[in-house]
This record gives sequence, structure tokens and C-alpha cells, in this order.
Amino acid sequence: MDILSIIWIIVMPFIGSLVGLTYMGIGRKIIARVQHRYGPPIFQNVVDVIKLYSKRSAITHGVMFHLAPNIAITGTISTLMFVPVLVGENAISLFSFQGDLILILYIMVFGCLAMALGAGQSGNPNSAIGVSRGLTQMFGYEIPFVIALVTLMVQNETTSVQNIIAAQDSFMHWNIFQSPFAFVAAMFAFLGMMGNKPFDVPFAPAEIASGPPSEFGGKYLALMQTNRGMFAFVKLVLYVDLFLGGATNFAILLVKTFAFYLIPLFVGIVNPRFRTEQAMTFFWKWPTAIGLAGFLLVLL
Amino acid sequence: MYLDPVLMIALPLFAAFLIPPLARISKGLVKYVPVLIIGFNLYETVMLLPHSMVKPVIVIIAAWAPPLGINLTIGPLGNVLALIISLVGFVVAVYNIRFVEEEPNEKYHMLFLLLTAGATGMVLTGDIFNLFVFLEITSISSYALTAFLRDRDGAEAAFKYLLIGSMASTFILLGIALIYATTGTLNMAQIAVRLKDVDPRIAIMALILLITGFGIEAEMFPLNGWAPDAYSQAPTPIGAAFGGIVVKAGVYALARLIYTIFSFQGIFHFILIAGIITLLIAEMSAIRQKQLKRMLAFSSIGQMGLVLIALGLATTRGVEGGLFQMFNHAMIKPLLFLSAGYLVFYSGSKNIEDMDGMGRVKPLLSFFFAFGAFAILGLPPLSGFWSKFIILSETISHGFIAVATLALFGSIIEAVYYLRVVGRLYFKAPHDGAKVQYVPKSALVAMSILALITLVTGLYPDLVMTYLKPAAAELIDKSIYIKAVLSAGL
Amino acid sequence: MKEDWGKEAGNIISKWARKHSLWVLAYGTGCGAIEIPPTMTSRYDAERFGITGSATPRQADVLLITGYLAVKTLKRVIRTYEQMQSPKYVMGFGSCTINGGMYWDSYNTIKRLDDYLPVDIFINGCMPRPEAVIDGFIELQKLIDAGTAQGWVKYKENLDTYRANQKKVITNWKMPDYNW
Amino acid sequence: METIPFILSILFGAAVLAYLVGKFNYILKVGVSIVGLIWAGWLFLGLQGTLSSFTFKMLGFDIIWRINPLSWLFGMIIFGLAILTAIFSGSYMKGKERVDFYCFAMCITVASMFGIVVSGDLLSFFFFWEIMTWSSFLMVIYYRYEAQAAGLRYFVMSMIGAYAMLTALLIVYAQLGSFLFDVLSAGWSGFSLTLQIWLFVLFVIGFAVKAAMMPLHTWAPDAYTISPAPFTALFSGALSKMGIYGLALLFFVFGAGKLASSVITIQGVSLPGYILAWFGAITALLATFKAIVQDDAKKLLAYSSIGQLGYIILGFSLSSSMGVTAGLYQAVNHSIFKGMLFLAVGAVFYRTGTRKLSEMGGLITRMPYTFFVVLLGIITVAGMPPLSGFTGKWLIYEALIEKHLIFLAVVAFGASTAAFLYLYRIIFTIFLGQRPKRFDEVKEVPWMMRAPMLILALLTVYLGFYPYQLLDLINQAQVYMGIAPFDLSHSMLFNSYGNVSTITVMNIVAVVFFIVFILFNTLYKRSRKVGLKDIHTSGEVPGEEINLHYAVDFYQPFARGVSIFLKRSVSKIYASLADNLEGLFDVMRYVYTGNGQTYALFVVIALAFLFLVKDFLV
Repeated sequence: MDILSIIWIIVMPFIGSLVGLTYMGIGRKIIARVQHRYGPPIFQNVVDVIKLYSKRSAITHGVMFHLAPNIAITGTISTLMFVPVLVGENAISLFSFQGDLILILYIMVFGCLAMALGAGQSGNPNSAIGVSRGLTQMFGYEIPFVIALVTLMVQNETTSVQNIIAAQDSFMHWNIFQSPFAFVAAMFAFLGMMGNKPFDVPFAPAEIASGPPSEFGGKYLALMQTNRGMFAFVKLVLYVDLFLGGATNFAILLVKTFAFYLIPLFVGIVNPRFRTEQAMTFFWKWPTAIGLAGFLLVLL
Repeated sequence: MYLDPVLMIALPLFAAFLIPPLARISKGLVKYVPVLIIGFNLYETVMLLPHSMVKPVIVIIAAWAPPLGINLTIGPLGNVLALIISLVGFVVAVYNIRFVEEEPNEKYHMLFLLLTAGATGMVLTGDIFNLFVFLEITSISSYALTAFLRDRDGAEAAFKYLLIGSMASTFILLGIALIYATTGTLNMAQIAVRLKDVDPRIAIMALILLITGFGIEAEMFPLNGWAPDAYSQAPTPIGAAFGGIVVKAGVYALARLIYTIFSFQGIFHFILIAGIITLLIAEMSAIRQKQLKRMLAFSSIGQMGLVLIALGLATTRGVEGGLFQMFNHAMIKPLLFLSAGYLVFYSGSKNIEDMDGMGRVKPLLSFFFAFGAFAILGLPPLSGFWSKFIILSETISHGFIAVATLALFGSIIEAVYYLRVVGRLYFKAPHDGAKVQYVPKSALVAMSILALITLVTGLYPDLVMTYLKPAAAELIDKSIYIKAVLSAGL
Repeated sequence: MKEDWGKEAGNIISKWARKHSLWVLAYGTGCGAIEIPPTMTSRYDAERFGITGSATPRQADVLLITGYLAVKTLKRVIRTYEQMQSPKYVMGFGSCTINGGMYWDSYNTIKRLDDYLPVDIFINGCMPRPEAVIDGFIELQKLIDAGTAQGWVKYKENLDTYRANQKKVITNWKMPDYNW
Repeated sequence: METIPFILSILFGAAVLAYLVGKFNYILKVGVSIVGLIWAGWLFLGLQGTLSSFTFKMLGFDIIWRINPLSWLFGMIIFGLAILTAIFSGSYMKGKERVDFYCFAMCITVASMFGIVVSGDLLSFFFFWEIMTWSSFLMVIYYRYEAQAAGLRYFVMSMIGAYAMLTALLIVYAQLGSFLFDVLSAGWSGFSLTLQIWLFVLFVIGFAVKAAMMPLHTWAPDAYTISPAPFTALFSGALSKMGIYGLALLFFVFGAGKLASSVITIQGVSLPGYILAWFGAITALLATFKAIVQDDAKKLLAYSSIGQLGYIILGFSLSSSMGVTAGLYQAVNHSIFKGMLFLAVGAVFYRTGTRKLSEMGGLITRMPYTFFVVLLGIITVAGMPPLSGFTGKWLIYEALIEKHLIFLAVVAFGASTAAFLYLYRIIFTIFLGQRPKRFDEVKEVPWMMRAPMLILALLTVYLGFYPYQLLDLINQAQVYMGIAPFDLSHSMLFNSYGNVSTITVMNIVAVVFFIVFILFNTLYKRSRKVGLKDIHTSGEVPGEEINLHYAVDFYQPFARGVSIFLKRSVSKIYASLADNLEGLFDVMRYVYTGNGQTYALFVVIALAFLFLVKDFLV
């Protein structure tokens, strides 16, 4: 392992969270424009996080509460380590020479579970309600997501992200064209994953006071926000890797990830919120059906 | 070293008639007489075993050699059954020491001795008419014993038993008459030889009559209507004796009939089918019973159904299994009856629902009952497992998979109703005011003997099987028996 | 020397960040609450200054008290304030928080919020318009920048005084201690 | 003396001795059973790699007891878990009634399970199987008054399974004249196809009942719930594995796997295997749904256990090298994590006296060790990377994808995701959230109970680092079963599809965690610790009487969403079936009327019937 990749390993989480938070800021700006507002500066989320880091005090409810953001960000960084960020000549793949899709699938949940535990220890019923909703919704969107992933894995006869990227060597070989059904299903899952409207029932600020993080403040919330930005980035990169054939340099990566980021954003702007069980069962109808149609194509 | 086997019949008979005068001398002494006499029988049968296994012991009575005279033919089969009968008789006699406190107990002991003597005679005799006579002795003492409690139900049950039993006697007598008229002999070996020359139509008539007659004693469906009532209304030890003694003798007679005397093949299938029907109907009835002893009676019928299946297979291994099942049943069913007797006695009710929480109040009794239930369900390492296993194995080997499946279905029903009772004993809170009570030592000794035999046989089935093998061989290959009996006279 | 520089830089950054990211917990008491929605939404769009609503006191920076406080509500407000993470600012909104306003002689409202909580900035008016509110926020930003928005320090230092005042009006005082 | 019969006699001896001396002294009876188990386990440990066998004849049947890698693997599961649960129960059962009975049944159960794995013939296999059934039944009914229905159901279901198996093995005997496994594996291919299918079905029913495969699982939730907690761990961890062991035997030793290739294959999996795989997958999914809506901690875990066994069945039925590795790995792993979870729930029950999730909460500060165990447990169950569960999950999915069984893969994934729901519920409602006032004084359990749980918990961490040590053992078993061993180099799992280095994953997670932890905790002042009730509730100060613990109907929206699956229940169908059958049996009252004349009439009818069919009697 040369010095460069070690540097990348250290720097990548920061870049990831910065990019993720900036996307969120841009998202806020776009939403504001849609609502005929001027909107905050695009670095607003970064500013928010810095402010949270600069808070002077923080309360803790116990050891899990204390560790939760810590473990959550551990999970996210670990996931990042296994997702190839750039491919091609200047590949940045961190540890992803072992980039196994199943591993990514499971390690992604690691952070979520830690968050849920921390939220649980906060003792706030709203947090628990939020977690309950979040997990229920997760079970909903995981189905089309898994269908899409399995389709890809079977189609490419590999479970390695590297190999899946390698298979998409030219524009027409991108999985978005190769297996459009899987892409559609995965995109639906992505909506749920990003937690934008209409799938924001776990966080519903006006209803359950922002749900799981409602007791977190100060440095804890700062870490969680960082995590959130980074996690968004990781998911976007993963989707780009899976469906758009990865990226060879940062410019392309940013373009592709931002394109993906816009989709849930625009869906979210114009839609109201689903109820919990609606959010869950929604994914079992059209997204699953589309995914299964993709399956049949693969089987044939 | 064994004494003259005739004593095994003569002594109980003699002692039975000695009891009333003895009772005038000492009331307390009477109850030990059956223990002593049947204990002697037990000793005799055990001592005889090594001899009879090698070669049937033929005892000639009144100096006439067979086939002319009356003789006792103690083959392996007869001996094993006599052993079973004396064992059960002995245990029940031990149990009786304290259980029968009711007047007039000398009659009770007398009748019980007669019953044992009759059953022993049935399995030992080589003469078909003698068989009938001993059957009558057994039956009549059974009728009397059924009504021994002198209550309404007992009398009714005894009457039913008497009604069916006399039909049995009639049929048997008719059958014997037919045989005697055509073959001119009453010795079973001789009959077996001569029956070949008899017009098969007459032979089949005789067979049908005899089968019906002995089928009644062997509790074959639909001839077993007497059994549930008699079992449940008779005093408990007698219920045990029915299961362990009377029925065994009946089955012995049936087996002797179809295997040794007649050689019709079709009859085996009939027995097989009758067996499975008996088993199923009995188990299905048992599950709906509300009275403990009545349930046990039906279960007993079901077990006999299994024995009939085994006999109907007509293979060495099958018969071995059947005999083993008879042995096990003779150990386990008395165990169940004897423990149930005290359960009923202490709870003051025959109904299963009144047995709640007996496991708390009478731990040992309940333990023995549960032990018996587990054994009869065929759970290893108790002995019921092996006999059931062999029978089913043999059934399936001969392609009767449906029969085996039905039998297993019956077993599941059996599990349900036995566990319900065990469940009531252990899982229900005892009634208020119930306190721990211990049963008399004699009863405990009796039950412990049975439980121990069940456990030991289960762990080491070969112990019993060694003796059952020649017995089964005797049934399957009738020439051994015939040759032994007929050569004795020469 | 170097340490100081680091501290200095940290101070500057944190001041800047605090100033541009004000998460408001609007305690919608009284009639003033009605002014908050227009402030936040399209018409006046306070979000362009980095001012956002926050759902819980743990995450909030500014406690915005929009009107008169009954004694009963005061108790809740104190509790909410104490649950916020420092640095935290209190904004009195409307005349009621300054001198009781039209409730100056009510038996059941408090007259001067500053007695009970360290108010960093008052917005005058009955009601203040959203422009005034935004102006208030800008003023608050200036105060933060100048380092004079020290209400939370004041509260910590003069806790006994504040408690005494609070207990004076709240008779059934059953609250956990302010624990840090 | 031969080792195998010696071990058996130690165990049975310990059982009887524990019962006998149990009348006198508490420490003695527990001590006897623990010492007996450890002694036996120690002897058994020494048998690794040996092919010790012991033959004798009983009733003319050949009996053979032997050790091979497969049985050694399962034997170690049994002994490992049995010793730990015995130690656990040493403290758990203190002061309870009938501990002698408990120790007796426990030792007998272990002995019978040991007997099952060393059996080299169907007869002793069945013999010990039945002993296992009744001895575990004795344990199920330990709490007698409440346990009746559960116990009866367990016993009857087990009997049905056992009798299905009995029929199958008797058919085998009828065909081959021997009960030996070796004869059977040689002779299986000689059977006709129909017979093979019948045997397969019957054996599968027999094993599936113990492995609690749907729709034969109805006994499991109640039986697991009602049995004493340490035994439940053994029940779920080891006893249910006997069904899995049976399936392993059926597929690879008896040779039902060969049935495989002769009939239709789907994606390279034989049709029977494929169907079984679907049963496994559906079991995994539906049991998980059921688990999510339970309010009883043990019942939740029971359903979870059913679901996990579904995974194992799924792995086995693929019959591929990878699938079997997955199945075996998951079997061992399931024993570990389900053991620890059941023990932990037992520990909570020991201190709080309740199993209701909605009544507990906030015990983390009171019972930190137990919390830690449960935490590791749920991470393992969920299959999240750093711990050992991930390897099992990874193997199963790789096996499925390798075979292109995408539908199965999706169902399995779905079940695995749904598992997060109940796992979170169990840890949240017991340990996190608000603590009811009455549990404020709850103490951590004694060390005798802590130690077994912690040992199991550390084992999952260890296996998370080094799964290959277990996989090595599994490979030996696979060689014995005639399957190509799973290819592994140290700490690298790989197949043609992908690879994972568990050590790298573990290291990354650990390093990142500690870096963040150190940064996070050194750059900041210590945070203030606040009380449980110090939460924002719109400024209100919640009183003691206000329930702030969100635990009742935790997944109500979920239950609404999947109500279509939840409202149907197999056990209801069985119950109505049983009721109707019993009603049907009432017909027998028309046969045994209690009327003498009727009986006499029967006799006459029988006689007449015999005359009618007399030509057939000849």
C-alpha cells in the first residue's frame, strides 16, 4: 500500500462528508427556489455542522448514547472504505479491492443500528417511535434494493463492486441501460434510503420532533450530521458504481452523484409524506414488481 | 429344579377351595395364600424355562399317553405365557394384600386363585377340551370378580360379561364338538395332524366358531363389548388381572388355534385386519373417555389390537414381536391399573377430571402412572419401545405400510389421552385440603416390580427375547410341537 | 503563542458559524406565534440567513418567546431553556416580554421576562412584523459577532438570582436542578 | 472401556446421581451434573479426528456408535452449550423447586443428543431421538401449571415427526435388512424413485419437526417460552440442531442427495432440495414477521430461532459445497448467539421476574454485562460484519447467488433485513429507553450466570476475527459427507463471485472506531450526564407515573402492513383439525353403547360376517 492511498484513506471521509453536506445545501437551495424563496447559501449545512461542533456543552444519557454517533460514523467510514470511489487510471478504491457487495450491504446497516441504539438510550419516546418507523420503512425499501442488487450480481456473475464496474466499460454497457428494471427498482429504494419526502416519516420534525436524533445536541449532533453527509455520499457513490459505471475522475464523479442526488430531491419537493405502513407497503407493489420483471429478464 | 408341573394347576385349585375353611381359622392369613401359591407358580415357571426351551415338557396325567390321555404340554410358548401369568398374578396378589380390605375377602382371594389357575391351565394344557374347561374356570371366576364390589355398575358389567362370555363358551364348545366329531380326538397336536383329511367346509366352520369364541376372550373387535365395562367396574387388581392374565390366555388360545391346529392362510389376513380395526377403534374410543379405568380398558384393547396385528403377520419375527408386546403389556397395563386404582381410591372418583394435582399429593403413585404411560407409549428406553418397534418393522417389511401408518396414528391418539391424564396429575393445582399421602408398602412393592421389569427389559430386551424366540418358533413351525407331543407317548 | 493563535482562529470560526446558523426553537406562546410562519416561509424567508426552525431544545440555539408568559408557561419555558445546549440565546418577542404589554396588570402573567431568563435581545412591538423579527435576528448576529450575547453565561453565574425570581412566581416548584 | 459408551454412561449416571443426591443438597446435584457434563465433554473433545466406534448387537439388530467429523462438530455444539447452560442454571435454578428433576432431565437430554450424534445406525438414532423427545418434554413442562398445553403440543408434534421418521426407517429396513448408515448410503440409489421420494418426505417431516420448519413449527414458540431459561438456550441452540443434523445425514450420508441428480434440477439444485429450500426461506421470512410482533421476549427469540433454522435448512438443501458450509456454519453460529440471547433473556427474567417486553426498559445501567451480551448477540444475529454472524450470512447469499437462485436470495435477504426489527425491539425495550421505577434496584446477575454468557459473547467476537478456524472443522465434516470442502485460505473467504477478508473488516472497523473515539473524546470537554427522565417533553417535567417508554405495540404500523401474513396461523388450523377429529371420535359412542344386547348383537354379526367371508379365510 503506497503512501498515496493511505492519504486518500485519511482524506476521503472528509471529502465525502463535505460533498454530502454541500449536496444537502444545494438541495435546500433548490427547494427554496421551488418555493419561491431565496434560500440559504449552499454551504449552509457545513456551517451548521461547524456550529454544532463549536457548541460548548452537550448532554449524554448513557454509554450507548455517547457511543452511538461514534459507532455510526465508524460504520459509514468503513463502508466508504469498501466502495470504490474512482476507477480507471487514478483509481481511488481504498480497501475496495475486496469490495464485496454483500459486505457493503451489511456494513451499511451497522451505523444505522448504532444510531438506533443511541436513540433508544436517549429515553425519549419520540426517538423510539422514529426508530420503529425507520426500521419498518427500511424493511420496505430493502426489498426492491435487494432485488436490484441480486439482479446485478447474477447478471454480472460477481458480487464484487469492482467487477461490476469493470463490466460497464462503455456508455451503452452501463447497468442503467443493461438492466433498466433493476435500476428503476433500485431508484425507488434510493428514495426510501435518502429519507426525503415522501419517505421522511421516521424524522417527521413537526410530528415526533425529528425522531431518533431528538435528544442529541452539540457535538453528538455534529457528528451525526457529518455522518449523514458522508453516508449520503457513500450511497451516491455506490449507486454511481453500480449503475453508471463508476467515475474516472472527481469531476465526473460529482456530476454523476449529483445527478443521482437530484432524483429523490425532486420527488421529495412535490410529494407529501407517506404514513409508515404506506411507506413500507409502497415498496412492495410497483418497485418490487418492476424488480421482479427485471429478474425474469435475467432468467430468460 | 422343578417340581411336577401339574402342581401349577392343582395347587391353586386346591388352595382356592382351602381358603374358605382357612378363613374361619384366621382372617389375616388368607391374603398371604395367593402370594404364596402364585409365588410357587412363578418359581415353577422360571425353573421350567431352561427345560422347555430345549424341548417341550410333556406331563402325562392319568397314565394315558397322548393323544389318548390328557396331558400338559409345556412348550416354550406355554411356559412363557405361564410365566407372564404367574408374574402378573404374583404382583397382583402382593398388591391385594392391603388393597382388598373389603369383606368377604376370602372369596376374593379364592376367586383370584381360581382365575390364575384357570389361565395357567389354559396355556399349559395340550388338550382342547381341557382348554375349554380351564377357560370356563377363568371366565366364571372373572364374572364373579367383576361383580365383587356388589354395586349396580359392577353387577351390570358382570352381566354383560357373562352374556358375551357364555356366547363365547357356546361357540367354543360347538367348535370343539365339530372337531371332535370329525377327527375323533381332542388332543391339539393330534387334531392338527388329522385335520388335513377333514372336509375343509367343516374345518372352516369349526375355525369360525372357535375364532369367534376365543376372539371374545382376546378382545378382538367387535367381540370386545364386555371389556370396557368389566375392566372399569371390577376391583382394580382384577382389572389388572384381566389385562395381564385373562386376555393373555385368550390370545394364547387364539394363537394356538390359528397357528398350530388349523393351517389356513386367509385367517391371518383376517386377524391382521381385525387387529388394526381393534386398535384404531379402541384408541378412538379411549380418547373420549371420562373415566380413568375405562380409558385404560380401551387402551388395553388397543394394545391387544397391536398383538393381533403381529399374530396376523405370521412371521417368526412378527410373532416374536407380538409375544414381546404381550409380555410388555402384561407388565405395563397392571402397573397402570394398580396405580390408577389408588388414584381412584384417593381421589374418591373414577373421573379423570377429579385427578387434578395428584402429582403433588401422591407423588409415587403419579410417578408410577406416568412411568407406565410412557412405557406403553413406546418411549425408549422402556420396554414398550422394542415390541412396538419390532411389530411395526415386521408390518412394514411385509408391505403393510398402511397398517403400520394407521397403527402409528393410533399411537399418537394414545399419546394424547395418556398425556392428558398425566397432565392432569401434574399440571393442575391439587384440590384444597389435599395432603401428601403414601400408599401401602405392598402396593409399592408390586408396582416397583413391574416398573423395574419394564425398565430392565427396555434397556436389555434380549433378556426376554431369548425366551420368546423359541416360543415364536413353536408357533410358526407347528411340526415341532406336534412331534414333541405325539412322540411323548411312544 | 501558537496556542493562542489556534484559540483565536477557533473563536473566529465558531463565532462565524454560530452567527450564520441560528436554529430557532419558537416557543409559540401568546399571539406572536402567528408571525413566525411568514417569517420562515416564502414571503420573508429567514432561511437565507441560516435561520431554521428546530424541533427540540437539544438542537436549538435560540429560544424565541413570542408573547406573554403565563406563570404556568413560564415553568415550561425555563425547563426548555435549561435543556438547550450552550451557547444559547433568548429572544424576547413583542411588548409582553418586555413589560407585560397589554397584560401589564394581569394577575397571572409575568411582566418582565428578563427577570427570569437572560434575554439577549428584545424585539419591540405589538406585534412586531416579520421584518422586525428578521431585524432582531440580524441584531443578534451582530451581538454574537461582538461576543456580547452572553446571556447563557449570565444565567449560569447568577443562577441563584434567577432561581429566586422564578420561585417567587412559580409556587409549586418541582423541577430538576440545572445540572452542569 | 470404550470411550463412547463410557461417555454415555457418565451422562446417564450423572442424571440418575443428580436426581438421587438431589434430595439432600443443592450444590451437590448441580455439581454432579456440571462435573458429569464437563467430564464427558472433555472426553469427547479428545475424540476429535479419531474414528472411534463401538459395535454390538441388540435384538438381532446391529448397533454401531461411532465418531466422525460431522458428529464431532455437532457433539461439540451440544457439549459446549450444555456445559455453559448447566453452569448458568447452577445459579439460575437456585431456590427453585424440583432442581433434582431439572438436573436429571437436563443430563438425560444431553446424553440423548450425544447418542444421536454418535449413532451409526437408524435404530439407535431413533432410540435416542425418542429419549430426547421425552426428556426435553420433561423440561418443557417444568413449570407445570402453565406448561400443559405447550408441553402436550410439543410432545404430539414430536411424536408425529418421530413416527414419520420411524416409518421411513422401517421401510429402509424392509428394503435393506439393516439399519446401518453405511448400508443405507450404499443402498439408497437402488431404491425406486417413488420410494426415494417417499423416504425423503418422511425423513424430512421427522427432522423438520425438531428443526421447527414451517408448517411444523407450531410447538416451538410455546415450548421455548415456557421451558426454564437455561434449558431454552440448550433447546434452541442444541436440540433443534438435531433436526439439522438429521437433514445433513439425510442429504449426504443416507444419500438422498443422490436423489438430487436423478430428478429434475432447478438451477443445479435438485427438485426436492429446491422445494426444501423454499420451505426454509419461507420459514425464515414468516417466522421473522411473527417474531416482530411478539411481546414476550422468549417467544420473540423462539420465532427468531425458527427463522434462523430456516436459513440453515435453506443452506443445506442447496447441497452445494458453499451451501452446506453455510448451513453448518450457521448451525454452529446459531447455537452460540441463540444460546447467549436466551441466557441473557433468562438473566433478565431472573432479576425482573417478567418476560414481557412492554414491562421492562432501561436496564442497561442496571445490568451492563447482560446488555453487552445482548448487544453482541443481536449484531451477530443480524449478520453485521465485525462479528461472526456476517460470515454465515455471506456464505448463504454467495451460495444462493452462485446458483442463480435469485428469488430465494431475495426472500432470504428480506428475512434478514426484517430481523433487524425484532432485534432492535428486544434490545431497546429491555435495556434502553425509560426504566420503570420498580426496576430501579435491579442488580446484575451473579458471576456464575454472567460467565457463560460472556464466554459465548467473546466466542462470536473471536469467530468474527477468525472464522476459518470453524470453517476448518466444517471442511473436515464436509469431506466426510462427500462434499467438496469449501475453499478457504486464512481469514479470507472467497469463491468465484467475490471475497471477503474478515480480519480486514474487523481491523478497519476497530481502527476507525478508536480513532474517532479518541478524537471525539479528547477534543471536547466531558459531556454532562443527565437522568433518564431529563428529556424534552415540551418543557413539561414528566412525573414518575407517566410512562415514557415506547414499548407496547412497538411495530404497530409494521403489523398493519403485514397483517395479511399475520392473521393466518397454522396452529389454529391444527387446533381445529384436532378438535374436529376428536368430535369425530365421538362416533365411537355408537359402537360401545354400554348395552349388553348390542354387544351380543355384535358377536352374532361378527359370526355371520365370518361365515360370509369364509371362502377367503382358507
